[in-house]
Amino acid sequence: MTHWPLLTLVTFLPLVGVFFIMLARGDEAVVARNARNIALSTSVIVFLLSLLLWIGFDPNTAAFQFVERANWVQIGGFEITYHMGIDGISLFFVLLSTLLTPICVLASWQSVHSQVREYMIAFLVLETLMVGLFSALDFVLFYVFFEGVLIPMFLIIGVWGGPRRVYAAFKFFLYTFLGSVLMLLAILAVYFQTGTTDITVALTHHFPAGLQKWLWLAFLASFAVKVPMWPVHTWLPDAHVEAPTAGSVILAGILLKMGGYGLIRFSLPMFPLASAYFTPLMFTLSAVAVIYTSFVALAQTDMKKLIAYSSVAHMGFVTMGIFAVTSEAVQGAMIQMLSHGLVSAALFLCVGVVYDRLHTRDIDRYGGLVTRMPAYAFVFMAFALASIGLPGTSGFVGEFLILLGTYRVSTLECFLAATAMFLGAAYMLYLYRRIIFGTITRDDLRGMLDLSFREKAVFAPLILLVLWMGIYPNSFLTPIRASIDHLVAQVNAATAGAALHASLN
Amino acid sequence: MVGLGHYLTVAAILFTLGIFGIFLNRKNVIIIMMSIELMLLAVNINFVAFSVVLQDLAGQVFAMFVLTVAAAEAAIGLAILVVYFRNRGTIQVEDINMMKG
Amino acid sequence: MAIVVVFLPLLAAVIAGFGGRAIGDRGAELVTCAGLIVSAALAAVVFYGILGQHDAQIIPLASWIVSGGVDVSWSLRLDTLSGVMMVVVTLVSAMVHIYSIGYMAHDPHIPRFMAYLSLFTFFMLMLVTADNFVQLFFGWEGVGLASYLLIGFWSDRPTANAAAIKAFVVNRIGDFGFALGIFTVFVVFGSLDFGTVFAKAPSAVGTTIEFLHWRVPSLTLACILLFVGAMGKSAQLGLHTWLPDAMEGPTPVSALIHAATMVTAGVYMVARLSPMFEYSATALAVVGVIGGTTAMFAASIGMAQNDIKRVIAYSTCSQLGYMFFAAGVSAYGAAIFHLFTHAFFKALLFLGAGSVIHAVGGEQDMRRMGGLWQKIPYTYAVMWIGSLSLAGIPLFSGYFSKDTILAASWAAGDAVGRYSYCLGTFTAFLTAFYSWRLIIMTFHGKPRADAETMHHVHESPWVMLIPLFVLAAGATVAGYFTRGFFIGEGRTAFWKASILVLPAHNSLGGVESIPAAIAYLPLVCALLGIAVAYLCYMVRPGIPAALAMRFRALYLFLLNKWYFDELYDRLFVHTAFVLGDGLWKTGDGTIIDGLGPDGISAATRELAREASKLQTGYVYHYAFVMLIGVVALVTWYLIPR
Amino acid sequence: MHSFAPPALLPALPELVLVCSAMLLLLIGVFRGEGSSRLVSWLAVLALVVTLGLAVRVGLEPRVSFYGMFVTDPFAAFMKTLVLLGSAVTILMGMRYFEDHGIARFEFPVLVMLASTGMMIMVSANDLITLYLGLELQSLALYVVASFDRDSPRSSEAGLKYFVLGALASGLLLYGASLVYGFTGTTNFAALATAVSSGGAPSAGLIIGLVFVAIGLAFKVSAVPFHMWTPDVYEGAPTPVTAFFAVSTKMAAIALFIRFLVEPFGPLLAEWRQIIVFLSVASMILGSVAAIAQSNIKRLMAYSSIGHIGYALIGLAVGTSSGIRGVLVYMAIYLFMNLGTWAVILCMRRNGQMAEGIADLAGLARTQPGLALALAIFMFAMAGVPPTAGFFSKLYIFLAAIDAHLNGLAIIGVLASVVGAFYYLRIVKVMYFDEPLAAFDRPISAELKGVLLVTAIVTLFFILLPDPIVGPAQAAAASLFGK
Amino acid sequence: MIIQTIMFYAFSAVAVASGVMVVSARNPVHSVLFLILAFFNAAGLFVLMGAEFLAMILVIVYVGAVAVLFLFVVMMLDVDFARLRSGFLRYLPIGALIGFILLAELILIFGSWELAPSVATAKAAPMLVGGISLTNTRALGDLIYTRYIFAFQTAGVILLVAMIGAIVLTLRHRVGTRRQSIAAQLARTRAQSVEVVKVRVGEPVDGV
Repeated sequence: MTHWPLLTLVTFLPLVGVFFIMLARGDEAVVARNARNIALSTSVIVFLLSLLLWIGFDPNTAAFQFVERANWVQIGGFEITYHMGIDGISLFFVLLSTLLTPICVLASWQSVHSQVREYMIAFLVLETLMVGLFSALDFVLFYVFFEGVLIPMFLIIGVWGGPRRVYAAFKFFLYTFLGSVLMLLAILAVYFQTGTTDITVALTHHFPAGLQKWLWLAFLASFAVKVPMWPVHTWLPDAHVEAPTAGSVILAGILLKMGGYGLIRFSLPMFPLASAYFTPLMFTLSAVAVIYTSFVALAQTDMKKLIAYSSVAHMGFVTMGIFAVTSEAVQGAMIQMLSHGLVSAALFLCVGVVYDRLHTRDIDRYGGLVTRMPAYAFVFMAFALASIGLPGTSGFVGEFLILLGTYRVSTLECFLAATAMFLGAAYMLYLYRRIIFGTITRDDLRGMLDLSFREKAVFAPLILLVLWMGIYPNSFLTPIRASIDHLVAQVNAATAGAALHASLN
Repeated sequence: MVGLGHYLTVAAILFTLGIFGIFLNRKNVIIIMMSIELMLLAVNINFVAFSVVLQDLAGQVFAMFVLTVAAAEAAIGLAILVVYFRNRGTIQVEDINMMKG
Repeated sequence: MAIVVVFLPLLAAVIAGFGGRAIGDRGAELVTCAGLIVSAALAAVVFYGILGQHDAQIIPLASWIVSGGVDVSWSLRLDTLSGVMMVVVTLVSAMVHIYSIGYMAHDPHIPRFMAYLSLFTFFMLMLVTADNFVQLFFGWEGVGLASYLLIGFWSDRPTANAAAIKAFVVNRIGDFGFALGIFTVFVVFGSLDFGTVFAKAPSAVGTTIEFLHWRVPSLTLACILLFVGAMGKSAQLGLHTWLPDAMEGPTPVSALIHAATMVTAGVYMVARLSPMFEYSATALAVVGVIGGTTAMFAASIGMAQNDIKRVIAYSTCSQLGYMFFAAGVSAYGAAIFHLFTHAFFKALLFLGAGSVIHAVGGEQDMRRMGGLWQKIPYTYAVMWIGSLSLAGIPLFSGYFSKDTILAASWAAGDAVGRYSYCLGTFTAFLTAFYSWRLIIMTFHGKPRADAETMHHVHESPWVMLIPLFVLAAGATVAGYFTRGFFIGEGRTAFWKASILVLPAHNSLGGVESIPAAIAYLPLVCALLGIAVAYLCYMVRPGIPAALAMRFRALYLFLLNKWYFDELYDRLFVHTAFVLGDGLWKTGDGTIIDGLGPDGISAATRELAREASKLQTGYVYHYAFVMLIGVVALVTWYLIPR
Repeated sequence: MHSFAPPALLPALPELVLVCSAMLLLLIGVFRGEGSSRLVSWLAVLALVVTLGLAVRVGLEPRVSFYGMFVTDPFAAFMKTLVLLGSAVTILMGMRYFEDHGIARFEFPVLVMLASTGMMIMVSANDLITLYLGLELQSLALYVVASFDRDSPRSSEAGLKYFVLGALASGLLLYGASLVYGFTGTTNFAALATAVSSGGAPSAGLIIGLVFVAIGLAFKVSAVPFHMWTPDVYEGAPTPVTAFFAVSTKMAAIALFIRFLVEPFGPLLAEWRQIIVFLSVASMILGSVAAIAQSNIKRLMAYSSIGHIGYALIGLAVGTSSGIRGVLVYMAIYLFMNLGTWAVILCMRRNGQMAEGIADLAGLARTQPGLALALAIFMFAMAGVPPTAGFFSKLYIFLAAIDAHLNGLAIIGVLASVVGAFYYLRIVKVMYFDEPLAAFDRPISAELKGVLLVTAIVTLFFILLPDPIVGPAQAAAASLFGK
Repeated sequence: MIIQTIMFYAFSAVAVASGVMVVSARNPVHSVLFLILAFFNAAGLFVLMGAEFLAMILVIVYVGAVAVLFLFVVMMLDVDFARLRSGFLRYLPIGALIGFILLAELILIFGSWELAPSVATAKAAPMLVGGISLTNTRALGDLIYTRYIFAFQTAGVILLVAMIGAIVLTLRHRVGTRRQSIAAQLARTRAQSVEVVKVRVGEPVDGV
C-alpha cells in the first residue's frame, strides 16, 4: 500500500474532478447536472480512497506514515520539499475532510442553482487544500494549503452567500489572513532555527526559551483566529450566517479544526516551554469563550448564528484540552474536534434543510415543525443532543475526556468550562424548542415537506458516525493514541527539563 | 581667497532657489522648467568646482553631459508644454489638476 | 439474561420508534409492552439468581473509552442493589406501558410515546446496572433525555416545552456537579470502575485535593459533588423546581419517571456509592440535612397546591427527601426500601390521578373536581390505598419503610439524625394532611365541575385498571413481605457487598431500641393529619379559605412554592438572557467588533480617504512633499547620533 | 595624449542591436508612413526578443567594458530580461489600444525600444555618468510616451507632471552625484567601492550625496514620499504606457537602485539601509492604505505598485545576497502578475471606450468568466495569497528579512499586506459578488489573449516549478556579491 | 588674485540675484531673460575656475539654444501675466523655512570636504597626464571620444529621443492646409488630369 502514493492521490484527485467539470459543455442545466455528478462521484471516490489510509494505518507508532517526499525548490539554501505524511493527529482530519466534501456536494444538490459548475469546482479545490493541509510535512507546503483555503472559501461565502455576504467574506478573509501572515514570519524564523522547512525536523528541534514565546504567539495569531478563540471569534458568526449551507459545513467542520490541528501539531511540540508559560492565558481565554459565547448563543435569533456561537464554545473546550497537556485532555480535544466536525456540520445542514424550504433563518419564523417533519425533528434532536454532549454521542466522549484531563491540571478551569454542560443544554434546547416544538402558526410552515431521500442520505452517515464515536470511540482513539501520547510525553519532558534546569540555576 | 567652499555655496544657493521655484511657484509651468535649469546649472557648478579642485576632468565631462541632457530635456519639456497648452489653453500651475485623489 | 433485560427495551424502543409507521399504533404498543413484560419477568429471574450469589457479577459488554489513564467499558454489574432496582424499574415500567395503552389511546403519536417509554426504561436499566461512573452517567443523562422528551411530548403546549427544557437544564446543573465528582474520583483513585474505587476508598480517607484553590478532603469533595448530581435528578431542595413542572408530561410519564424510577436514581446513586459516602461524615451530613429539609419543604408546598398532579409531585419530592436523610444516617437499606415501596404507591397515586384526569376530560385542577367517588369507584379505591400507604398507615407498605427511616434517623443519634427525625415527623403530618385534602377535594363534596363534564365522567378501561390493581397490591403488601430482607434481620445477607455500612453507622441496627414514643410519634402525626384534613375539607369547608385569608403571606408563600421559581427566573434565567444579549450586542458588537475588525477597517478607510486627499493633483504640492522627504532624510543623516 | 584602445563592444551588443534596430525601424516608419505602426510594432517585438536572447547570452559571465563604465553580469542579464519582456509585451498589448484610439503611430514602438535601451544601460551602469545617461534616456522617452495621446488633456497632463517632477528628481540625483564625485574623486562604481571601503568613517558629504542619489532613484521606483507623480501619471497616460511604467521602468529602476547601493556602497550598508527601510515602510503603508479609497483601477494599480515596491525594498534593505535574490524573485513575479493585470485592464472596453472604474468590473465573473478568473488570479497573487506566485515573491522577501533580523520591517510588511489584501479582494468582490453589467467589448485581441493566458499560467502554476525563476535570481544575486 | 576674488563675488552675486528674479519675476519673459543672465554669470564662474570649454558651451548651448527656446515658447504660448495668488504667501513661510534648512545643511556638509586619500588613485581622467598640460577643450575632447565614448553615444541617442519626442508631440499635419506634394505632382498622368469632352453644339455639357 505504501508503494503507491496514496496520500498524494487523495489530495489531488479532486483536482482531476475539477478538470473534468471544466470540460463540461452545453447549456446551463446540462453543465450543472454534469458538474454535480462529477463532483459527487469524485468526492466519493476520494473518500473511499481515504478509507484505505485508515485501514492501512498502523496505530502502534507515533511516526508519520504514508510518507511521500519529492524535491520541489532546491535552490539557494532554501529548499522546499514536497513532503507528505500522516500520523494519528492528522489521519482523522483527512478523513473528515474527505467525508464532508461529498456530503456538502449532496447538500447543495438543489439549493445551489446559479453557477453550479463554479460552485462544485470551489468545493473540490477546497477538498484538495484541506487534505493537503492536514498531511503536509513541509512548512511552506503547509502554509500554501493553509492559506489557499481562504480563496475558495472567500468565493463560496461571497458568491453564494446571503445578503451581508460581502461583509462576512471580507471579515473572514482578512481576519484569518492577518493571523496567518504572522505565522508565516514565525515559520521563517523556525526555518532559520532549524535550517530546514521540514516539519518533522522542527518538531524535534529545541528552540531557545526566549524565542519560543515569540514564535508561539505568532503561531497563535493564526490558529487562534481559525479556532476561533475569544476574542477573535467575531468573524465566525458572520461568516456562518452568510455562507451557503455547505460553506458553513466546511467552515465549521474543517476550517475551525485547522486551528486546533495547528495548535496540536506545532504549538505544543515545537514550543513546549512557551505553551506551558501561556497555559494560564489559554485557559482564561478558553473559559471565557465557553461561558461568554454560551450566553451569547442564548440570545440569538438567527439559527446559524446560534450554532456558530456554540461552535466557539465547543472549540473553547478544544483549546482548553490541548493546553491541559494531559493525554486524556489532548485526545479528548482530538475527539471533540472530530465530533464537532460532524455535529456542527450536521447542525448547519439541519438549518440548511429548513432554509431551503422557507428561505429564512429567523428562529421566530419557525415553530411546530415536528408535526410536519418528524424525521427532521429526530435528526435535529440527535445532533442537538450530540452538541450538548449527551453520553452515547460523540460529543460526550470529547467533552468528558477534555474536562477530565483538565481537571487534573486545573480544577478551576474545569469547573468554569463544565458550566457549558447546562449552558449548552439551555441554548441548544431553547433553539430546538423554538423551531421544532410549539404550534404551527404560519401557513407556509404547514406546507413544509419532511426530509427527502437525498437529505436522509446526507444525514444518515453523520448520525451513524456520531453514535459510533459515542458508543465505541476506541475505533478513533486507538489510531491517535500513539501520536498523542508521544506528544504529551515530549512536551512534559521538555517542561520538566526546563524546570530542572531552572532549579539547578 | 576664493576656495571650493565658495563655489559650492553659490551652487547650493542656486540649487535651493531652483527647488524653491518649483514648489513655491503658483504661476506658470515655464517658470518651473526654468527653475529646473537653475538646479542643473548649480549641479554643473558643483561638478566643475570639484573637477578643478580634484584636478580631474571627469567632473567636467559629467557637466558636459548634464548640459547635453538638459538641453534635450528642455526640448521635450517644452514640447509637452506646448501639447498641454493646445489641449487646455492654459499653463497655469493651478490648473494642472485634472487628476488627483 | 441480564443483557436481554437491559437491551430488550431498547430494541422495543427502536422498533416502535423507527418502525412506528410500519407496524402502526397497535403494533408499537404490542412490541413495547411485550418487551417490557418479558423484561420484567426476566428481571425477576435474574434477581433470583443474584440472591444466590455472593459477589457482584460483572458482565462485560465492550470497551468504551480508553484514553490515557481512563479505561472505561460497557458492562453490567449485577448485585442485590441493581437487582432490586431492575425489578422495580421493569415492573413499574411494564405496568405503565400497559396503562398507557389506555391512557394515550386518543393520542396521534402513540408509537413515539411508547418508544420513549421503552427508551427510558433502557436508560434506567443502564443506570442501575452500571459498573462504573461513566456508564452510570450515561444512564443518568439518558433518563434525563427520555424525561425531557416525555415531558415535552405534547410539544404544541408551550408550558410543556418550557417544563421539558427546565427539567433538562436543571438536571444538567446537577450533572455538572456529578461530572466534577467523577473527575475528582478519577483524580483521587485513578480509576472510574466501582470495584476499584470502592476498594481504594478507605485509603483515601485523610487525603486532600486542591479544588478551586482550596484544599479539601478528597473523599468529601467527591461525594458532595456527586451528591449534587443526585440532588438534581432527585429534585432536592434548590434543584427541585423542575419536578412539579414536569407534570406537564402525560400522566404515565409522571408515574414512571417522576415518581417511581428516575427521580429515585439519586437515592440509588448514594446507596450505590455507600462505600465512598461511608468514609465521609461530612458528605453524609450534607445528604441528611438536604434530605430532611427537602422532605419538610416539599410537603409544605404540597399542602397549598390545587393541581392534583402537582400535589403528588411535591409529595414525591418530599418522599425523596425521606430517602436521602435515610441515606444520610447510613440507613441505605431503609432508603432503598422506601424507594421500593414508594415506587408502588406513588406510581399508583399518579396512575390513579391519571385515571381521574382521564375521567374528567383532562382537568387537573382539584378545585374543579369533587364528588367523583361514585362514578369512578375503582380509582377511588386505589387512591385510598395509595394515600394510606403514603401516609404511613400501618400494614401498608409505606408504613414499614417510612417508619423505619424515622426510627433509624433517631437511632443514629447525631444532630443530623435528630434534625431529620423532627422534620420527618412533622412532614408525616403534612403528608397525611395533603393526601386527604387531595382525596376529599377530588372525590367528595359537591361536584364543582360543570354538568357536561360530570356527565362524561366514567371509569377507566381495564387496560388502565389492571396496572392500578397490580400496583395497589404492591402498595398494600409489598412492604410487609419484603421488609425482612431490606431492613430486617436478613439485611446483611440480602444486601451482601452491594451496600456498605460501617459498624459505627449501624443506625438500622438501633431501630429496635428507640423509645416507643419516638417510634409511634410519626404515626400519631399522620393520623392527626388525616383528621385535620377531614375537619377542614369535609366538615367545615370554610376553614381553609379563612386560614388562607388570615395567614395570607404564608399561604401565598406556600402557594407560590416558596417563590423559588420567581427567584430563579429573576436571578438566573432572566439574567442569562439579558447577559447574553448584552454580551452579544455590546461585547461582540460594540467592543470586540467596534475596536477590532470594524473599528480598524473604518479607521483604515478614513486614513485612506485622508491619504488620498494628500494627492491634491498640484505639481507644487508633489514637489513640496518630495522636498520634505529630502530634508527629512538629509537631516536624519546630519543629526549627530 | 591618452593611449586609446577601442573598447570591447561585445558586452554592449544587446544595447547596440536594440538601438540600431530602433533607428532602422524609425526609418522604416518614416518611409512607410502612417500605416506602418503594426509592422513596426511587430518588428520591434522581434527586435526586443532578439535583444533579450543576446542579453541573456552576453550576461552569462561578468564583463566590464568601456573603461569601466559598463558592466554585464548575470544580474544585469536577469534584469534586462525582465525589462525587455515588459517592453515587448507592452508593445504587443498596445497595438490594438492605439489603433482603437486612433493614435497608432510607429514612433511608439521606437520610443519604447529607445527607453528600453536606456533601461538596459541603467541596469548595466557601472559609473555615475552611465547611470545618469541611461536614466535620462529612459526618462525622456517616457515623458514622451506618457503624453503620447497628445489630444487627450489627461495624457498631456500626465506627461507634464511626470516631466516636471522627473526633472526635479534628476536634479536631486545629479546634485547627489556631484557630491559623491566631489567627496571621493571618482564616478566609477568600482573605484567608488575602493574609496568607500578604504577610508574610515564615511564623510558627511558622501553620505548626503548618497542620500540624494538614492532619492533620485526612489523617485524612479516611486517609493514614498517620492511617489506623488505615480497615481496621476498612471491614470493619465495611455493604458499600455501605464503598463510600461508599471513594469519595465520599475525593473530598470530597481536594478539600478540595487546596483548603485550594493556595488559601490556595499560597505555602507548600515548607512543606506536606514533610507531604504524608511522608503520601504512608507511605501508599504501608503501603498496599501491609499489604494483603498480609489475607484479608478489605473490609480489603484499605481498605489498597488507603490506598495509592491515597498516590499521589494525590504529585500534591498536586507542588502545581502539572499535579500537581493528576494528582490529579484519579487520583481520577476511582479512582472507577470502586473502584465496580466494590465492586459485585463486593456480588455475593459465598453462601446469602444475604456472603462477604468473598478465598478465597471461588476459581475465580470458572469459575463466573461475567463477574464474574471484571470484577474482574480492576479489579484490574489498581488495580495500574496498562496498558492499563487505572489505568495512566493513575498516569501522570499520575508525570508531574507527574518534572516537579517529585520523583524519589525517584516511585521509591518505582513500587516500592510493584510490591508493591501483588502483592496485586491475588493476587485474580486466586484467581479464575483456584484450584479453584472454589460459585457466588455469582444472579441479580445489575440495578443491580449496570449498575454493573459501566459501570465495567468505563470502566476498560478509558478508553485509547481519555481526553479526557473528562483535559480537565475539566485545566480544573479550571487554575481552581485561575487566580485 | 584680488581681481579673481572680486570677479567671483560679482559673478556670484549677479547669478544668485538673477536666480531669485527667475523665480519671482511676474513676467515670464523677464524670467527667461534673467535666466540668460544667470547663465552668463555662471559661465563667468566657469572661466574663473579654468573650465573654458564648459563656459563656452554654456553660453552657446544654453543661451543660444535652450534659453531662446524658452523665450520662443513663452512668446508663442502668449501666456498672460501671472496673478500672484494667495497660496503663494500662505505657503511661503513653511516653504522658506524648509528651503533654508536644506540650504544650511548643504553648506554645512561642505565643511567636511577634504581631499580624500583615495582620490589620487581613483581619478578617471587626471588633468595632468605625464606632466603635460593640455588646453581644457583639447583635454575634454580627448576624453569624450575615448574614455567616455559610450556616454557620448548615449547622449547622442538621448538627443535623438528628444528629437523624436518633440516631433511626435508637436508635429501636426493640418487637414486644412495645402501643401506641395512633389511626388504627387510628378506622378500625375494625363489621364488623371485631363478629360476630353466632346461638346455638341446647342446641348449643355454634363457637370458643367
